[in-house]
Amino acid sequence: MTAVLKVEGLSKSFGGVKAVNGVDFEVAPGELKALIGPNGAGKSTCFNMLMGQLMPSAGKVYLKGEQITGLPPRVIWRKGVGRTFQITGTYQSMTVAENVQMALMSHHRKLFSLLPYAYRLFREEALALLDVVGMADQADRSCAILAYGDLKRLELAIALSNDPMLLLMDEPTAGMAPKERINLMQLTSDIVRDRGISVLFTEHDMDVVFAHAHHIMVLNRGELIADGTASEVRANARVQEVYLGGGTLYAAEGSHA
Amino acid sequence: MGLFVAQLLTGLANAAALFLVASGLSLIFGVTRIVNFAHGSLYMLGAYVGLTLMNTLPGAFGFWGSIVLAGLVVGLIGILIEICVLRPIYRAPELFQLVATFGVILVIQDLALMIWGAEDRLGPRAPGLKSVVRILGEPVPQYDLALIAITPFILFALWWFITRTRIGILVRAATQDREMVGALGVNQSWLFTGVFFLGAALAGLGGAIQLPKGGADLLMDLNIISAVFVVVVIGGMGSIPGAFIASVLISVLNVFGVAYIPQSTLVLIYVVMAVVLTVRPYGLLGREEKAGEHGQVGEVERPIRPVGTRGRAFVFVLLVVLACVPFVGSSFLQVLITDILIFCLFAASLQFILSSGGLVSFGHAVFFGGGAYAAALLVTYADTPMELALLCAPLGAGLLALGIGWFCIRLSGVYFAMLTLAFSQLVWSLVYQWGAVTGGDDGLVNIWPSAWLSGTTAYYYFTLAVGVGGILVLRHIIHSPFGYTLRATRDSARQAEATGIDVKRVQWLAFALAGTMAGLAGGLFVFSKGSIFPNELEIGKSFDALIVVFLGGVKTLSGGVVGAVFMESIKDWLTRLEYWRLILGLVIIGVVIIAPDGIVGSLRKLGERIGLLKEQESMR
Amino acid sequence: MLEIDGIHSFYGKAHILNDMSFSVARGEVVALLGRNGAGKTTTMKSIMQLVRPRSGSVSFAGTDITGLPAHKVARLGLGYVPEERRIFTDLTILENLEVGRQSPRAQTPSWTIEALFELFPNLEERRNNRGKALSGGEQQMLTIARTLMGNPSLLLLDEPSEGIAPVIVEQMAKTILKFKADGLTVVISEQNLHFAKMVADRAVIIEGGAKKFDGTFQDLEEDPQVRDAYLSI
Amino acid sequence: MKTVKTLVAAAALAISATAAHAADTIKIGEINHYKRLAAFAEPYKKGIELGLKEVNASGGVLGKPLEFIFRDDQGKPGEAIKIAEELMTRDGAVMLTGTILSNVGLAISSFAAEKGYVYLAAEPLADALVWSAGNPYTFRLRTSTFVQAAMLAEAAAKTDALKYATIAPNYAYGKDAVEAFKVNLKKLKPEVEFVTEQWPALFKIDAGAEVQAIEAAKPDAIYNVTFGPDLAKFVREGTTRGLFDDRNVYGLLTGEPEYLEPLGEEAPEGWVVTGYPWYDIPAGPGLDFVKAYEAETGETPKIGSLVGYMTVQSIAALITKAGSTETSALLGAFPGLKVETPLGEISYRDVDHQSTMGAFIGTTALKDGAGVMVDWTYKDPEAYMPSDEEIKSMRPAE
Repeated sequence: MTAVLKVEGLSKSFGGVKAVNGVDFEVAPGELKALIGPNGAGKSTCFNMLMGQLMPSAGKVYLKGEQITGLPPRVIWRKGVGRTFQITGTYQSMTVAENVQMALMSHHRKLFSLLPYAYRLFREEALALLDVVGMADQADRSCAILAYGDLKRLELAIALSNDPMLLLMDEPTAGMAPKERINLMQLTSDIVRDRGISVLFTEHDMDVVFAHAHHIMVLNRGELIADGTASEVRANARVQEVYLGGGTLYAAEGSHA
Repeated sequence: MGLFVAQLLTGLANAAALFLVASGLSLIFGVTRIVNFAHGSLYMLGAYVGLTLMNTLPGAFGFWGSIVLAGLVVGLIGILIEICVLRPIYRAPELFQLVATFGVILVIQDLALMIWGAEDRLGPRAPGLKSVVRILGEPVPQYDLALIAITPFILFALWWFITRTRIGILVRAATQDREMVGALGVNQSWLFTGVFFLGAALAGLGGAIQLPKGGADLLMDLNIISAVFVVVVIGGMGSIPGAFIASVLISVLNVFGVAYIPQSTLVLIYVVMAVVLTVRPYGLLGREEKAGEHGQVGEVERPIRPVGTRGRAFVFVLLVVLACVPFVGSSFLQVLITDILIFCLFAASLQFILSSGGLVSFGHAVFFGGGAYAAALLVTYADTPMELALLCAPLGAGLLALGIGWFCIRLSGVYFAMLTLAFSQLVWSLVYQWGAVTGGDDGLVNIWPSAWLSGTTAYYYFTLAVGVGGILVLRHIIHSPFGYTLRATRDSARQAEATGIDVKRVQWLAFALAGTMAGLAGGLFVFSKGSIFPNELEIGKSFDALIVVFLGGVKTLSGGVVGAVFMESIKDWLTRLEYWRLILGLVIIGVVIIAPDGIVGSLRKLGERIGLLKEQESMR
Repeated sequence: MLEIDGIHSFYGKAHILNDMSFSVARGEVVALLGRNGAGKTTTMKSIMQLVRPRSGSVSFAGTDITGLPAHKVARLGLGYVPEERRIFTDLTILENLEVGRQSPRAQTPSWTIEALFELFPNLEERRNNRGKALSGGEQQMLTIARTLMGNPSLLLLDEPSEGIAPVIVEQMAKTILKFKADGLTVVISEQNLHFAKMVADRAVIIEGGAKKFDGTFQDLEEDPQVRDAYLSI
Repeated sequence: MKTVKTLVAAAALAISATAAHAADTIKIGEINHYKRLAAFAEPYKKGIELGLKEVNASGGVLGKPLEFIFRDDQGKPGEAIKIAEELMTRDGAVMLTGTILSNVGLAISSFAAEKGYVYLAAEPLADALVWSAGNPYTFRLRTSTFVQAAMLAEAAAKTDALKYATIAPNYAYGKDAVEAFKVNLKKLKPEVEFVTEQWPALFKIDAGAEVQAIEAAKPDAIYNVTFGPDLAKFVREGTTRGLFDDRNVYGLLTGEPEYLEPLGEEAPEGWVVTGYPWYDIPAGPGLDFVKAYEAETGETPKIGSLVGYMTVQSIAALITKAGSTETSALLGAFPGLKVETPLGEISYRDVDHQSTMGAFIGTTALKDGAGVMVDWTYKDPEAYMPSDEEIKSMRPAE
C-alpha cells in the first residue's frame, strides 16, 4: 500500500544553521501520527515544508507517490492536504458558516465570481461540515466572538472542506482545557476512522499524544531520534533525556489516560 | 575633479536638513507607529521660530543658540500635539492617527500665516561663515562645511542615544510592545511623549539649521514632506542610520541630477525610490514587517450582509430625491452634487481596497488622475469622441493599476502604502515634467463632453447614473465570492493560502479593480471640469481620499461615501471663511477624537446604545 | 498581600470577569485553573491594570491599585510574565533585562544579572544574542528573568508551561519552588494540572469569569464533583 | 448606509437655503489662490479693495455699487471651476476674474468658454491663455511673459555676451519664459548659444547644485526666471559662490517688489530686470495710485496691488461701456475697451484679448539696504508682440 505521505531526506538550513536535517518518514493511510520534540527541534519548520510555506534546502516530499516538494500551499491544498495552525487562522470578520463557505468556494473554484451573493453559496454543505465538528448551532455567530476551543473545531471543519486525504495539524490542542483536548482529539480520531483520512500532528501535551497517536516520531535538533509506538517511544532513553524528562510529570498519568 | 568634489559636498550639505526631519519622522514612526504627516509643518515652524529668535538674539552665540532653541520650542509644540491630539486616539484603528496629523497640518498652516504673515522670509547668514572656501579651485560655502560637520555628529548622538542609553533601550522595546513595557514598570505615555518631543525637535532643528541656505515660507511644510517620506522609506522605516544614508543618497543624486538631467530631477528621485523598494522591499536598512506584528488595535470588523429591504428602500428614496434636484435646486447645486458624487466613487474605490482588502494605498489618486489623463490625452491627441474616451478612462487606470500593483502587492502594511506613494509620485512627476505631451503644469484643457451631455443637468444625471452605479457595483462585489475572498486574504493570508487561495493574485486583481473604479471617477471628473491638471494625481488628492475613508469609518462599508459627503459639504461651507483651514483642521481633529471608529462606525455604536439599531452579540 | 474584591472586567462590551474575588497571602503560590477563555488571563491583566476593572477593587500590599496605570502597579512590586512570551525580539538578552530593571525594594529578594544568569545558565551563553534567535524555552526563561529584574515581591506567571517540552517544564517547576523558598509570592495560571500540583499551595478554579473553587489540591481531590466539572482529566 | 442619506439631505437643504440673494449691487466673481500663495494674493486683494472704494465713492457703475466676491481656490483648478459655477449661478456674479496661477487661469478660461461666461484673467502669465488656448470669452490684463522676456532679450542683445545659461522653474510658466527669451534673442542675435538650461522644481530648488551646474557651463550671461523662495536661495548661493561676478544677469519679474523686497540687503546688483519701481514713479496717475495705496493700507504697493487696482478699473470701464451686465453686452464692449490706469491708457486688443499694459525694465541696485530698480523705463508692449497674423494662426479657430 502506498504511503499517503512520504518524506525523504528533508533538510532546511537558515543561514548555515541546520533546522531540519535529513528527516525520513512515512504516514500510512488512516494513520494518526504525532511529531513531538522540544521547542526549536524543527517541528514547525518541518510542517511548513510539508505544506509548502517553506522551501526545503534538500529532500523530497511525496503525496500518494506524487512529488509535491516546494509547491505553494494552495496547490498542495488542492491536491488534498488540509492544515490547521497552532494559532488559529480563521477569518475574524466572517461568521462561522462563512468561514467554511469560504473554503468551499475555493474548493469549488468560485473565488473570482462577481455575481452571486457569497453568503448564500454552499451553505448546506458548510452546515453539514459544521455538524461533523458539532458547531452547527453556532453557524451564524461571528467568528471573532467564538471561544478558543470552538475556533479549533471550526478550523477542523475548514480543513475538512476539500475532502482531504491528509490532515496536518500543528499543536491542535494548544491553549485548550484538558477536557476539550480529549474531546477534540476524540473527534479527530473518529474522523480519521470514518473518512479514512491520515493525520500528522505535533503536540506538547503527552496525554493527548499517548492516548491518540498510532505512532509517534520524536524530533531533536532537526533530526529524527525515534519513530514508533507510544510504549517504544516512552521507553527510549534518548527521548527521555531530551524531551520527556525524568517522568515526574507524565509517568503516572500517562498509564491511566 | 574639483567640480565633482564640490558637487559631492553640496549634496552632503543639503542632506543635513533632510536628515534631521527624516530621522525625526522615522523615530516617531518607529516607536508610536504614527505616520506623522504634520512633520513638514514642524519643520516649517522650526524655520519661523528660528528666524524670529535670530532677529532677537545677536551675534554668533545668538545664531547658534537660536537654532538649538528653535529645536526645543518645536519639541514643546510636538509635546502639545502629542498630548492634545494623539494621546486620545492611540487605541483607534491602525493608521487612523494620520487623519489627525493631517488636521494638524491645516491648523499650523493658518496659525503660521496669522503669526508671521504671508511674506517669504529670507534667513540670516551664519555669523563668521558667510564666505567660501576654495577646495580644488571650486568655491564651497563655509556654512556648507559646517553642516557637513554637524550632521554626522547628530547621527552619532542619536545612534548613541538609541543603542547605548537606558531610554534608548526602552524606546526600542516600546517600538515592539508598548503594553509589555508598561507592565515592566515603564511609563509608556511619557516615553511616547518624549519620543514625540525628540522627533519634533529634530524637525525644528532641521527647519532652523537650513535658514542660512534659504528662509521661511508658508509652502515649506508640504514641499519637504514628500522628500522626507522618500528618504524614510528608502532608508527603512524606523532606521536612523537608514535615514542618514538615504538623505545623503537622495541629496547627492539630486545634485548630479541637476547637472546632468536638469529637466527630470523629480522623476529621478521617485525612480530611485521605486527601484530601491522593488529590490529591497523594506528599504536599505529596514526590517521585514509582518502584518499585524504591532497589534492592529481596535475591534475586528463585523460580518457583513447586504442591506435589507428597509435599506434598499432608503437608497431608492435617496436616488429619487437626487433625481429631483434639477427641478428644485440651482445649477450650482447640481455642480456641487456632481463633484461630491465623483469624489464618493473615488473614495468608495479606495475603501474597497483599503477596508475589504486591508491594503492601505497612499497613492490612489494616481488612478483617478490616470483615468482622467487617459481620457484627456485621447481627446487632445486623437480627437476621440467623449463616449469612447470616457470608456478608456477606467480601462487606462485599470491597466495602470495592474502595472503598479504588480510591484506593490508583494509588500504589505506601511511598506505597501509607501510603495504606492512612490509609484503615484513617479507618475505625477512624469506628468508634471513631461510638458510636451501632458501639458505639464498647464494641464490639458477643453476636454468637454459631447453635445448631448454638455448641459449641467444632463451631465448631472449622467454622473448620478454612472457614479451611483459604480458605487453599487463595488458594494455588490464586496458581497460576492470575490469580495469574500479578498476579505479572507486580509483576515488571514496564511489560512487563505492554506485553503487554495492565491493571495497575491486576489489582491492584485482587487487593486486593479479599485484602480479601474477610481479611473471611472477620474473620467467623470475630467469631462465635468473640462480640464485636467497634475494636481489631480498628486499626493494631496490621495490624502483627501484616505482621510474621508478613515473619517467615514474604515471598518464599515459606507464609510468612504459618507466621509466624502461629509468632507465635501463642510469644505464647501468652510472655504468661504477667512481662516477656513484652521477651522477645518480643528473639525477633523475633533471628529477623530470624538468618533474614533469613524463617523459611520461611531453612529452605528450610538444607534446600538440608544436602541435604534440591533446590537451585535458581544463576546462570550 | 494581594486582595481581589468583586471585580468586573470587560473587553469592549464583552463581560469577561464577573464578580471575581480571591486573595493571596505572602509567600504563597496560588494556581489559577480553568479552561481557555475562562478568564484566567483577564484576571492576571486586571490585577496588573492592563485591563481596568469597571467595578470592584484590587489591592496589593495594603495599597488600593485599582485604576492605576500599569507601570505604577509594576513599580509597587508586582511582576507580570505574560503568556505569549512577549520578549523584545529586536533587543539582546541584556537589553531585554535592562527594560525590566527597577531599583531594589525592602523585604523582597533582589536580583542582579549575575544571579539571573546563575538561575538560567542558557541565557548567559547568549547574552548578546537578539531575542528572536532564542528557542521557545529560552524565550520563556527570558520573560521570567526580565520581570525578576524589577525585583518584584509578587510574581504573576501566565501559563508558564504552555507549549514547552516536558523536560523544561520540570525545570520550570523547580525554579518556581526556589522562588517560593526565597520568599517570593507567586500566582500562576495553568491548564496543566500536573504542573500546578507540583508547585502550588492552593488552587483557584475559574469558569465563565467567576471563581468556582478555592482551596488546596487535597480539597480538590476530595471534591470530585468540582474536579470533574471544571478540570476533568 | 442610513447616514449617507441624512447627510445628503442635510447638505442639500443647507445649500438651497442660503441660495437667496439680493441684486442691488453688481457682483464680480473673484477666484484666487489666497491661502497657499498669500504673499502674492494679498496685495492684489488690497489693490482691488482700493479700486472698489474709489469706484463706489464716485457713484459705482451704472448707478449701482460694484462688489467683488473673493473666493479661495485652494490652488486646485477643479475646485476653481466649481467655485466659478457657484459664483455665476448662485451668487449672481456677472463675470469672473482673478487667479494668479496659470493652470487655474487656463481651467477657468476653458470653463468660461464652455458655459459662456466672461472671464478677465487678471494675473496669470501663461501666453496660452490669449494665444494657443485663447477663446472669445477670455481676456487678460497683465503683461504677458512673452513681452517681458522680449524686453529682456532686447537688452541682452545689445551686449557682447554670446553664451547664455537659463534657470527657470520646471513648469509651464518657466518653460514659456525661457522659450520666449530664446526666440527673441535668437531673432536679434542669431549667433548666441545657450550653454545650459536649468530646471529646478518649483519651490524645491537645490540652489547650490544649480549654481554649480551653471558655473560649470561657463556662460557669459544668465537668464533667470526663478522667483519667490527659489529666487532667494538662488541669489544667496550664487552670490556666495561668485556666480554673478562679471556676468550679465537678466531676471524676469525679479524687479517686482514681491520678489525683490524679501531679499533685503542681499538683493543682487546690476541685474537687468522687469518689475515695478513704485518708489520712483514721477508725479501723475502712477504716483497718485502709490500714495492712495499707502494711505489706504499703510503698506507699500506690490505689482499685485497695481494689477488688482487695474482689474477693478478695467471692469468698471467695461460695464460702463457695455451699459449692461449681460454677457453679450460685456463681450461686445470688451474688444477695444480703453481704460485709464496708473500706467496711462491701456486697451484690450481685438486680436487676442490681451491688454496693452506694459512693463518696467531697469537695473537692480542697493539703496538703503534694500534692492531697487534704477535707470528704468516703462515700455509699451505692442512692439514686442508677435504680429497679428502670427497670433491669429496660434489662436484656435472660433
